[in-house]
Amino acid sequence: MNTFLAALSSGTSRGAIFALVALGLVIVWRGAGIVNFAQMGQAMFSTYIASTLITNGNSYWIAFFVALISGAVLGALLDILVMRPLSNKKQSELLSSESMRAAVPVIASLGILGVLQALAGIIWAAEERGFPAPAKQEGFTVAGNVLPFTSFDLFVVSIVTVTLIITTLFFTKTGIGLAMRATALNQEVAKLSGIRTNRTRTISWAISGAASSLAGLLITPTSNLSPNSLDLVLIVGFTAAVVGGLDSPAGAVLGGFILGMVISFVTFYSTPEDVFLAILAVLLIVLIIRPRGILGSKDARRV
Amino acid sequence: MLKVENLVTRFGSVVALDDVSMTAQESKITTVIGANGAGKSTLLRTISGLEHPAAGSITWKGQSILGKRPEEIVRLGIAHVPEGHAVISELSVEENISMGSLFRRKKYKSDVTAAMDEMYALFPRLKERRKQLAGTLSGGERQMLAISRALVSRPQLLLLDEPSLGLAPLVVEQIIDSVNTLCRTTGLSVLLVEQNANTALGVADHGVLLALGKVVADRPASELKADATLRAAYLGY
Amino acid sequence: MRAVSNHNKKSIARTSLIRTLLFVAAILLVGAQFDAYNQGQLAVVLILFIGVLSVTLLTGISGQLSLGQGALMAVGGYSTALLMINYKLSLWVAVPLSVISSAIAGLLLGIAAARLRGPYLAGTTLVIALAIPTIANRFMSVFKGDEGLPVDVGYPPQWFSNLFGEPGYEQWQLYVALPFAAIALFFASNILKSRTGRMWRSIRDNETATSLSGVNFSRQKIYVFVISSSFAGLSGALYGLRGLVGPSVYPVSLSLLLLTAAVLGGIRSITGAFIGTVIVVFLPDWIDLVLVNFELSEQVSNYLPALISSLLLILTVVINPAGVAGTRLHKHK
Amino acid sequence: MKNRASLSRSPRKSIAVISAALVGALALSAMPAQGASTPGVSDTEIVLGMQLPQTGLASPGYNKVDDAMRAYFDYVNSKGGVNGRKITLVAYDDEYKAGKTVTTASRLINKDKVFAMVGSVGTQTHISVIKDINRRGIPDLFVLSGYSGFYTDPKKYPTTFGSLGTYVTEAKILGKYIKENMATKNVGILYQTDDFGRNTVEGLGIAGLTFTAKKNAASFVAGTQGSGLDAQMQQLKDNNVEVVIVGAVASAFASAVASSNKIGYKPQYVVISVGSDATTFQTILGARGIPAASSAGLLAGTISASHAPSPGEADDEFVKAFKKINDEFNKGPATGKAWDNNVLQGMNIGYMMTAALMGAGKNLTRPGIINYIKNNPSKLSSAALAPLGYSATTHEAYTGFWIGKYDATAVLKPIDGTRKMWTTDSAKGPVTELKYTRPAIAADALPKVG
Repeated sequence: MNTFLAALSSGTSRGAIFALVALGLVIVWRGAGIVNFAQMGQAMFSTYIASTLITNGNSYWIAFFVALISGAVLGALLDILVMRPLSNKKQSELLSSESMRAAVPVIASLGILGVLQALAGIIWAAEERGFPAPAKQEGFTVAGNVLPFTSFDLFVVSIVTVTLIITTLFFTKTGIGLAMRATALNQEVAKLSGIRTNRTRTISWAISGAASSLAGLLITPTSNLSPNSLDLVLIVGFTAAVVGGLDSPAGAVLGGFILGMVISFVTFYSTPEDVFLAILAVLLIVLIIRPRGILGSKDARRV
Repeated sequence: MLKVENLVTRFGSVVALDDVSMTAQESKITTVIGANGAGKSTLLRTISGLEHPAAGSITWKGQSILGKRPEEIVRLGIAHVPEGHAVISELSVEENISMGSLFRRKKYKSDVTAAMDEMYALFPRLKERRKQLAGTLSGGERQMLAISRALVSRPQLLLLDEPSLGLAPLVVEQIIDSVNTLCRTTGLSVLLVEQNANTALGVADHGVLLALGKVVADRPASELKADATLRAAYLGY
Repeated sequence: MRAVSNHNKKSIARTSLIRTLLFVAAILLVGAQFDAYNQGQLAVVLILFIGVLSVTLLTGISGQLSLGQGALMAVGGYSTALLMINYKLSLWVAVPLSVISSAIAGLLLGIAAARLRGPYLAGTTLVIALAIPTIANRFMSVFKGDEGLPVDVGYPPQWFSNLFGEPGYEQWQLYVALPFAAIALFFASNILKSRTGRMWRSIRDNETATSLSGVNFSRQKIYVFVISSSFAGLSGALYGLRGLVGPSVYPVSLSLLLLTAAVLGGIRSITGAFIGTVIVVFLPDWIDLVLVNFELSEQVSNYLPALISSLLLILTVVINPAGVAGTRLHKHK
Repeated sequence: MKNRASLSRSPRKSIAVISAALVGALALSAMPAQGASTPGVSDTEIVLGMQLPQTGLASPGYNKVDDAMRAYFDYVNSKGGVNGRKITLVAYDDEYKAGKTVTTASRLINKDKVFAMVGSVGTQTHISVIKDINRRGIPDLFVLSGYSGFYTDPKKYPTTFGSLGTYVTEAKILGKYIKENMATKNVGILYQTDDFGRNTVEGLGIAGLTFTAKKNAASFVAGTQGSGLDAQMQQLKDNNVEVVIVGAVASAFASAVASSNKIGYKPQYVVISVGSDATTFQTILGARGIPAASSAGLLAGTISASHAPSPGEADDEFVKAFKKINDEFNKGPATGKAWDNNVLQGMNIGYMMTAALMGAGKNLTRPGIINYIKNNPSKLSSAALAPLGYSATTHEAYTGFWIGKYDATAVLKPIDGTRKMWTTDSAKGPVTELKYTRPAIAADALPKVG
């Protein structure tokens, strides 16, 4: 019973973070039609910034907000410096085909990931670091029994829930949210409606950058920070996004929790070596049975 | 009002517009007719900034709009309804319409609501389906929606590309009528591209006949309509 | 009609053969000028060139982006190592057999991947690249976990030494890799010029049109995967023969290295594949040549090759997407 | 028709010509074997090579070893070097990827023309090059890996010598201690599923401690400890394990303690020396917001073993001397030169290597130094509290360990107050007490070989 509870609780707090990562991927996918493989590289980078601030004596919360802002700025910069010039290159021969138009930004994002990791290595990485949590990492005690659910886990789950609600409202209730959805769905019509699509795309990148920085800040206290430490998180987050539906924010959340539970229960009840194979199995099953993801819309652009 | 001079647009080695000059007059319906592939749509797409011309000039109210991005050109008062009921099917009817007014929301908040209401008055069927996804509408409704999306930005010039495509004659008539009424009552200028020359020339004040990217005739609509030889040579009926 | 196409086939084969022989001659001549270290590096170039060709065929020619070529290399490597260790086969037998096993792996992957496109395919293959090496730990008794299976090219047979003199260890690696690279080059340039190559290009350029024109789209896609996997498997087998077949030999970064090489050189051309491979293999050495003049800490110099190759990757995609060999290609068209 | 025939003939001819040229080129390209002088040794310099992970997931901690070694060599050089020759250490980053290790090894051998390899870090990576290095007769000295496969068959790898005890030996010694002192307790294990973890399980098995997966044995894939070990620690807690043996690296031990702390689980930890580095432990927990005093508290009471003094033993004469040299000569980054067990290991290897170079004499050759090391392990003393175990049957370094317990200041102290050394082999041999008096360090901190 204890094991079951532990698995459930670990799956919940992990799942919340994977949901956030998946959400970041979904936002850029919807906003710019790109799967951003550099996303957790950006998160790693802004978490290092936070870590440096804390080491230099600043409070956790200052570091927290600076990291979110720098995540957003970094995201916007990457769009302006790399992705926008790339999308203006559509005339070139390499990008002339539909399939390559989808593939080339992925390649570019892998390049960005490499640059960010190398830079982080040059600037910060002599040692693997830890990262503090803003809440106690000791389990709640109920009837003398220590539950494997800590104040920090509670913090993670609530802050992720709030973020998800805000994001949903932003997309459905605000004009800029509508502009972003329109840009994602049909650029030409969006442009003809007077929407400055370059700008909305940059905003997508910024929001996604902030969301993934939040994920980085929330996941590093239970792991360690190094230039490559978030690589796995990205892969799990990607799987979560695909499982839920790459164009559906609600799907991202669902996918995140499914992956959190799968990983948690496999680790608790089977051997940890099976985790990657389990991730692969979940991904393949979903892609074969329902390629657009559980909540993905029917004509999701599967390019 | 809108003046196009010596416009050349190329797609690779294919010349789609070859030295095209024409004007759209204020508060008038100007129609561009021609066979399939004559360059009619390209003309509209070049005006609205979706295609980049290789040469020539486009002047709007005395100012060059050449090289401006489509989203800026809309802001100057030229709204484009591209071919094929261009709406976003994953968004609701309401969202599609309000999309066209997003850029005006800050400055003209009350006018945006008024404009939306006007659209529902113009096409009452859209009001009934406000919450539905655009993808669930019929072809005619989608065309109405596309036009509403363009009109809600309060343009002075409406570029309308083949509104009749794939629609039943009755629906076409209704749509063309609405546009015609709008032009006559509000002073909206319209540049109407049509393959169906009869319908177009029926409402238009002026007609431009394109063939293989070149202007072959530029006359009052009634004259064009009467010229049987031209019609036989370029439109095949 | 048939006679003409047969004739075409023959002349394509002949051009490819000449190209291949010139390639072999050039490698031998250049290799002779090199010291042992650079001969070893040249061997790595030949080995990875085969892997990069697998990317060129899959991504450049048929438009499918895979980040899991490293996993297919691992299939080739493990097959070779198991055949050599458990069945005492010579590498000249084991390597061709492992090409078959990677083709089978490619068939399975292709069946699963045939309905995936773009980022979906990229992400799925990335998960595969991560998951496959963990099998080595899952089935310890066969794959020997993290320690892996040590194999190498051994020493040349006596007749070879008698004829050509005793080659150094790195030189022998080069000689072993060369015939395989030559065969791969011959096949790749044949495929590209043939009807199959044109069909694959049309898959890339317009999926709908291709499926309308009666080409069995899914089957062709799977076929591309099988061919590409065979190349990757061959490359992986030879890569493992440098000393060890194990999870740390085929990390996820290896897949990314192949992709980087293919893009830098020019993802649509065989020449580009070779140029790109030369760049990624020799880049650290070139950087060192420059760095000798500066006092840089290890922390900086260790990350510089990764930084520069990633920057080159971004710049290539943004500024010159056709890669180094691209200019030539543009003229061609 | 005629035309076509001639078209097809000309390529055929050129193919023949090129093929003939190829055979010629092949013959040309074969080079004669290298000259006979000893590579890497000149009148003024000895070049040594090393490979280790300096970047990537496996690098933390180990990336300090080369700087420490180099610092010691620089110190030796400042005193005039060995027989008038300065020692140069060339270290390359292999990122802990075996494919890269092959390249860096070839570079060290062919480009930098190193005399010997020294202190190379890693098991999987070293497996990929050990055969080639031995085949070339290059000394492969003081390898920083406890993998017994490298050392227990000197006929297979005659030039390879270790600088650690094997994981099996250490596990046997700790296993015996647990058997004798915690017989009534429920003993379990947390290990990483690689050679290190498995050798640990093997050694404990010889000592009579066996484990059942999903009951009292929990494992994780090496390198994934970063994402927490909640599941593993929960499992051990649920099975009422009172003593947790940790066969994992230091960052994993830190993760395990953090995870246990979360669920209020406070078992007795017994940690293989690789995993019990106090500095790494405190750095990682410290950055997670656990202050040094609290993390020392979490570490306190943990049992571990060592063949050397603990880096925290400030009054040990070797620790004192090495620390001083490190402060003065280490050119690594600030965090890289911070004194810890990795730096101590690096210094110690530098010290032993210097001794071996001195002992091999003025006429330095590869077979010469290998013979010297093989025949004079007793002359290669160092900070270690056990003698080198090199013999005709094994090239493992230390077969002796002492068992200690961390005190409240994060220093490993002998468990019963007095230090007792235990020794055994990597096979089924018994664990016996070892009497060894470590030769003192000279005033100039240089090794003396008589």
